Amino acid sequence: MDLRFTEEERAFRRMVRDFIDRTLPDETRERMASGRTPTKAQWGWWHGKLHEQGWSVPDWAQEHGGPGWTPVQRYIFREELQQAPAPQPQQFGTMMVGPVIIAFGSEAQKSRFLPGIRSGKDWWCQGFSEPGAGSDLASLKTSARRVGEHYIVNGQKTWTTLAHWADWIFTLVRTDPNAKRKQEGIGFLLIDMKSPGITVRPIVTIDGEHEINEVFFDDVKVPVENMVGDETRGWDCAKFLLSNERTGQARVGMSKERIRRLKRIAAEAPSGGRPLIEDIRFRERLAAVEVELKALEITTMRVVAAEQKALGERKPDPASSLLKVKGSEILQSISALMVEAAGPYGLAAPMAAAPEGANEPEIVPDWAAMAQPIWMNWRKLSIYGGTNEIQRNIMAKAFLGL
Amino acid sequence: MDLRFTEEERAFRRMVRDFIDRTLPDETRERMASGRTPTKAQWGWWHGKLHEQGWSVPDWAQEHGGPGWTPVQRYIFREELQQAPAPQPQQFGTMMVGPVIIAFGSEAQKSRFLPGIRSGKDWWCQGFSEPGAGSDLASLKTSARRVGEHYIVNGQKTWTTLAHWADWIFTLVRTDPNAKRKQEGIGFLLIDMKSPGITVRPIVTIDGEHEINEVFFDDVKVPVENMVGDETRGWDCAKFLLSNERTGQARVGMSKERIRRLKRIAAEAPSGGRPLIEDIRFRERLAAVEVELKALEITTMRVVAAEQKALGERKPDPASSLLKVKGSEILQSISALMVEAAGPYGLAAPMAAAPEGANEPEIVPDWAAMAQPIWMNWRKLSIYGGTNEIQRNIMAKAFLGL
Amino acid sequence: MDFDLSEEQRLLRESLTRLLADRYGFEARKGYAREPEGWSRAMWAAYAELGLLGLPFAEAEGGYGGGAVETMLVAEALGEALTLEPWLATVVLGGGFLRHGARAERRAALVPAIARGSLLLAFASTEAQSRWDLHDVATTAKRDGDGWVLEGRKLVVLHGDVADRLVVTARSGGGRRDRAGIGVFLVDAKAPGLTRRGHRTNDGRRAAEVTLAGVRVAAEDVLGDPADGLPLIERVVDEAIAALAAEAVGVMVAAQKLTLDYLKMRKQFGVPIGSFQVLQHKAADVMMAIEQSRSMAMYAAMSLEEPDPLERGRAMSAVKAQIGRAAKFVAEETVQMHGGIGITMEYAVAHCMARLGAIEAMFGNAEFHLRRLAETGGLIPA
Amino acid sequence: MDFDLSEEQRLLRESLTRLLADRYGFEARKGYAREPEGWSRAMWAAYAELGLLGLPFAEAEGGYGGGAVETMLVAEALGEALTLEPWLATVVLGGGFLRHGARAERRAALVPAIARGSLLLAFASTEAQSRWDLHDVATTAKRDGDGWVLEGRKLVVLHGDVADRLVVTARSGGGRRDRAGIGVFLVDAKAPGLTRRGHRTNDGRRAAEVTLAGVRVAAEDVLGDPADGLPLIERVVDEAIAALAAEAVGVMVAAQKLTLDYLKMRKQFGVPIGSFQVLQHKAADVMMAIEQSRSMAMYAAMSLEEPDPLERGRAMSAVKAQIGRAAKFVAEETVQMHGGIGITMEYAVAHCMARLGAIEAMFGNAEFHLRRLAETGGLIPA
Repeated sequence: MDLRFTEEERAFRRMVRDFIDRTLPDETRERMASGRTPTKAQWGWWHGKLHEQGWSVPDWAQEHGGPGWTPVQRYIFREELQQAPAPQPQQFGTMMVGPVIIAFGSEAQKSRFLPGIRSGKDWWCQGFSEPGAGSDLASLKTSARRVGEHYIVNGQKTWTTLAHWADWIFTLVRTDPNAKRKQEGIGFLLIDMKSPGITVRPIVTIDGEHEINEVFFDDVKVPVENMVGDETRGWDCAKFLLSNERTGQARVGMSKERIRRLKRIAAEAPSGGRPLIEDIRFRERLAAVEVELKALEITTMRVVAAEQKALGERKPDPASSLLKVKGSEILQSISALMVEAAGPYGLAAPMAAAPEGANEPEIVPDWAAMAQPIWMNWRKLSIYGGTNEIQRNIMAKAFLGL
Repeated sequence: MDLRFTEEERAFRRMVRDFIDRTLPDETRERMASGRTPTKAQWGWWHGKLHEQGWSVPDWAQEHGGPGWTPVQRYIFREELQQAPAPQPQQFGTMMVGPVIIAFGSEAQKSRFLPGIRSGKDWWCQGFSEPGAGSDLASLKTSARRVGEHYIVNGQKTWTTLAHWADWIFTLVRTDPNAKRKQEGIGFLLIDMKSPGITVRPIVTIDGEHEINEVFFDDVKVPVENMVGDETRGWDCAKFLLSNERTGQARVGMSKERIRRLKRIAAEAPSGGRPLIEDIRFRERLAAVEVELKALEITTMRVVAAEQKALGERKPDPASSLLKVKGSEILQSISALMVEAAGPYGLAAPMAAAPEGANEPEIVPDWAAMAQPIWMNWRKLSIYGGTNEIQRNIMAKAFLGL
Repeated sequence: MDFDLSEEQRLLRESLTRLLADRYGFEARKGYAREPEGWSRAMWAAYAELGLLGLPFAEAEGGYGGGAVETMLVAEALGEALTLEPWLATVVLGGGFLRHGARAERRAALVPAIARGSLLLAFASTEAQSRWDLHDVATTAKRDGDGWVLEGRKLVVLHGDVADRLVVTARSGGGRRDRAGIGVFLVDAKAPGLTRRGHRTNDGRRAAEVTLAGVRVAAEDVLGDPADGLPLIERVVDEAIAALAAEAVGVMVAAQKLTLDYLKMRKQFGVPIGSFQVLQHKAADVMMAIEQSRSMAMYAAMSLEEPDPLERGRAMSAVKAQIGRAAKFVAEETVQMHGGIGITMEYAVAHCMARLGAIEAMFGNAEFHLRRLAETGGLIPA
Repeated sequence: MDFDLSEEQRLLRESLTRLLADRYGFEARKGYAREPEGWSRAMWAAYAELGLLGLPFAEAEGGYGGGAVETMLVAEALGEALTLEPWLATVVLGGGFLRHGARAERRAALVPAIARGSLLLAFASTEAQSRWDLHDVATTAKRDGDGWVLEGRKLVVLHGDVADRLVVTARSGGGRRDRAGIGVFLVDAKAPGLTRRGHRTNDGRRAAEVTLAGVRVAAEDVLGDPADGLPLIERVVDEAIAALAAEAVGVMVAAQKLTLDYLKMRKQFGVPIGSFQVLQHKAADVMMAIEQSRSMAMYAAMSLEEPDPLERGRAMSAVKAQIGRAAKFVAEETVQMHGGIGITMEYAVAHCMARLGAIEAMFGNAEFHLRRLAETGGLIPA
């Protein structure tokens, strides 16, 4: 038993870090450090750089253009990106639809879609959630009726992150409304976002940002060759996809980066006439989060090590729910400490959102203005991808036998 | 709207406090302050003193020998006893079976049982819970079969507090095993603890104390005149009894007394070379409990004031569940702070329980040795009388309509 | 002991609740928020008509003679409707300084204008280094003949962008963090040397940065003792904390109502999600947090009569600590129970969260007040 | 990175688990607890046979050459069975002082006795004023020719009632709370001037008050540098914290197993109580607390190799903070899920709570270690 990384793994980390330091533009790094999503241009450029490096699809097998990394290397790679902070490879393509196409798609689909995902030329989004479905994904209603060589798609998806940037959407659609179980009669369909009949409506979140959308399908014609696998077995693709990412949910690197940032901020922020960091109580609260995070880091590494041993196998792991719950709770705790650090200055909204524009000098530091929006917006961490309540149900039922 | 007590109420409080200060023996006060139950002799003597004063049955109407106090006066009386700390009037008689006999009993039962309850001559205990029933009280199995002028009682009760001191036990017994609903066919039966066929088996709790018992009934003969009300309507008595005490569950006076004690202790207990009370973090944690307690005190007074207005009416109040939950959580928090104050000295068990006996000087202060036993034993506060989970069910269903 | 409202108090609450039910639905509120000032002048006029703007002032001076209980009732109702108007800034804070600090002639001149809605005030206290310490004042006030000259910079002055006059704290003597040597000045927003930059706040309201460069204040506009204004400031801020506590209760009640409706209406796996025990218990915990907060809002109102400022300050710290913890808990849990919709701009519960977050950031958060309470010995003597 | 056990490690764990399953059921344990010393000499002999008592000592000195991982495995298994024997006191604490502080000849004389079970040790450190501060030492050590003379009083010396030798901390110089000037001495329990009063502990074990009145210690029984023993003490205590963390995981696992069985077996309202969602979520929270603690127990074992004592101390504070919080949570929730039966002596889960409470009280509780971690800068550099 040895928790330390091997010399090769440490060298790999240095290589990744060097590349990021050399390559990542300051503006991208700063934008991400402020807690904002990178711009499409920033993200696209960065994905392209990773692609040049052969790193844009870290989890794919080499035969499909992946780098052939071990689970530990993939963990290190993602952690380094989070800690920079740098954008991850565009996730909807590389982590979601890509692996599904590889596992379930035809050769034609592979050669048609995989290159655009690797290069980042094609932006993807995910059409799973529907209004009224929430965590009960399988109760979806969007229909795909086969007419000749096309499906006619009607319905509505929601919570569609970055749909307004996307070239393609992968969807779950009901192909057989008469199927016995609601998980049956569902297809996994790839749809060109430029198809006539698609409307994207922005949803603005309480932090004032537009990142999610509703997507409406009104008699949208989709060629049958865009169906991945059997048109009634899309639920298999969905389950595969959802069980795919296990350790990323812990977001250990991201939490580390936020804590570092918070410590630097607290060294400047005033409290009782001194820097906030000199308040032992604040430090204790921060230390409590660091302890939880250290435990989560090791729990994550236990899962990574288990994956390393069971290469190729793919089985659900009780840890993935734990990683999701703890990872989100830790980030939410950090966001609350950031609000604490901001104090009264956190009342001010970020300048960019103010009608006065961003050219004038800041009234309060940007991090302080961003603290409350992030606190509010990060409630999503315990909501999406299966709420933390659903995760606890899973742990109790699947692993404790209750 | 005025949160302050009236001049009459303040005078009443002074009178009660003066009486306690004059009358309560130091040993009784100290024993209670240490967190222990008073001895039977201490408690009986004190109940007798309250009886002489006309105060032993504070909640009873004057016609039955009660003092005729308002809800506010009763609140003040109990709070003063808790703060002293002094024993309450023996609760199983005065607060539980007494009011049931008054409301449902025959005249013969009233004249037979009420005097002994008032004077404290008769000790009572409660035979409701059964093994396997828990919070699902109505699933009880102890049977009472009528044979001529007697019931023959068979079965087992458990968690019977102070059964080993009791002269009488009031029980819920199943009189009609064929009743349609499990709440039907239950009788409320008074049983002499000296009856042949009764066996009391002690249950020792993790703090080493013997306070609760199992009570076994083996063909116990009970005269029919000991049945209170209709032999199939005992559930009405039980419901009446359980809804009786609403504000006492908050135990505000007891929490105040524990906090005062904790502050005095922390002024002596060492921490980092100084008294613990100088540790701002400890004071903050204590202050957080004081804040919750202040809120609970006012919430309790809101309920008392509502009772004052609705004199005579008797309806369930959402607040009683809240008072129970918050009251128990606060006392449990205080017990945890006491453990914190005890530090490593809390490892030592109380001397009285040690085979060496209590004659030697203390190795660690008694409060420190008692801290962990109380922390453990007080888990009962969120368990008995309907667990805190049950209380939350009640709040959600009865008052939030979920 | 008596928790009943008087007939007048009940009437006040009912008429305000009716007004807000009629004219401050969530859709109407969206419209008010889009107005240039971020709130509704029309509603302001309606408040004036109802007597809310003159509420706490003596009748002799043009007010309605309301006390702490009336303020509590109004603040709770304004909170439950998530109103945007500068009532706290103008009536509670600005008005409080006039009531406790201004000379009678000055009050006679200004109170009627407040009461009829034509005078807006704001409290300019926070500075770049002060955080929540009311005594940490770097802005200076120098004697200049009869009057004073102010220099300094104030941040997040709530509704400072529209206020006609600003109540400004400034140091007339002593070191930056001394308790003595602080004065309070009523400054015309159009005074030469005063510049403002308005900005949005994170709860969808507006505030301003206020820069004072050689701003002259006349002697009649000094509020209280210019060399010892901190007790005045603390008194008014304690009144504001009491009002904020009541407002927070209102906001929490709004979030609770939305959530209970949602739990009953929204189905998942074929049943209303309110049938899930875990959500039922969360809802019970929310209810308890609100009831405990309501008790503390009452305690706050009652404690304003406490003559000893230290005692009053302890009580207010207890109140703000309770409110702050409950607000954070209720905000997080009601949003969580809503799922994704809970953090969208389109849905009211997110705005409840934003407002509760803002209340927590005003006049000291729960940690700040727990510390203050602990430092001053807590509520229960040993 | 590798979480696998070696073949030997797996074997050690399996044989110990089998022994405890056979001979340390809850009923057997009740019998051991009733023995005069409060634990079982027979089991002690069985541990010796299995190699547990010589585990961490070098093979050359009569031990088995086990490391931190072996200690972790053994401690967890001993914890899960709620064993009562003085393994921590003798092997981890006493043994640790011998390993890191004793001269080779001394070790050669004592280690074989420990390994075969004929020598019991205990660590006498806590004093009436010290709380958990290892450097707060009022007991004095004065030079006397070649040797030393000790004066002082030690409290809650775990298993000090039966130990053959006591490892005593005493001040050879400096002020009561100075970090320098502390020595560590191996004292024969029968030495003239040493008196003991045994007593029960709240987790059903035993400890002693130890009074030292002119107790002479020979030069060969000085452990480490008599003028600078604190680094030695901290090192051994860090090892004890690592062992306690693993033991706590074992106890928590035991409480969890009891609870899961109970939730599945116990019916209420006609269904197993484990079907109630609120209890399912509590059980999930307990599981998470345990998994996170297990990770930290591993982190502890690994961190013992850390050469920088400050770094190692930070890690151990993080470990003890996590374990302490989790232990309290798991103890309280597993008892709560049992209801009344959970706090009776007759049922094992109450004994889990008692032991977890005791672990929290040893070598600093969660608050103590969070403070220490915060004071030394936390785990993540800015």
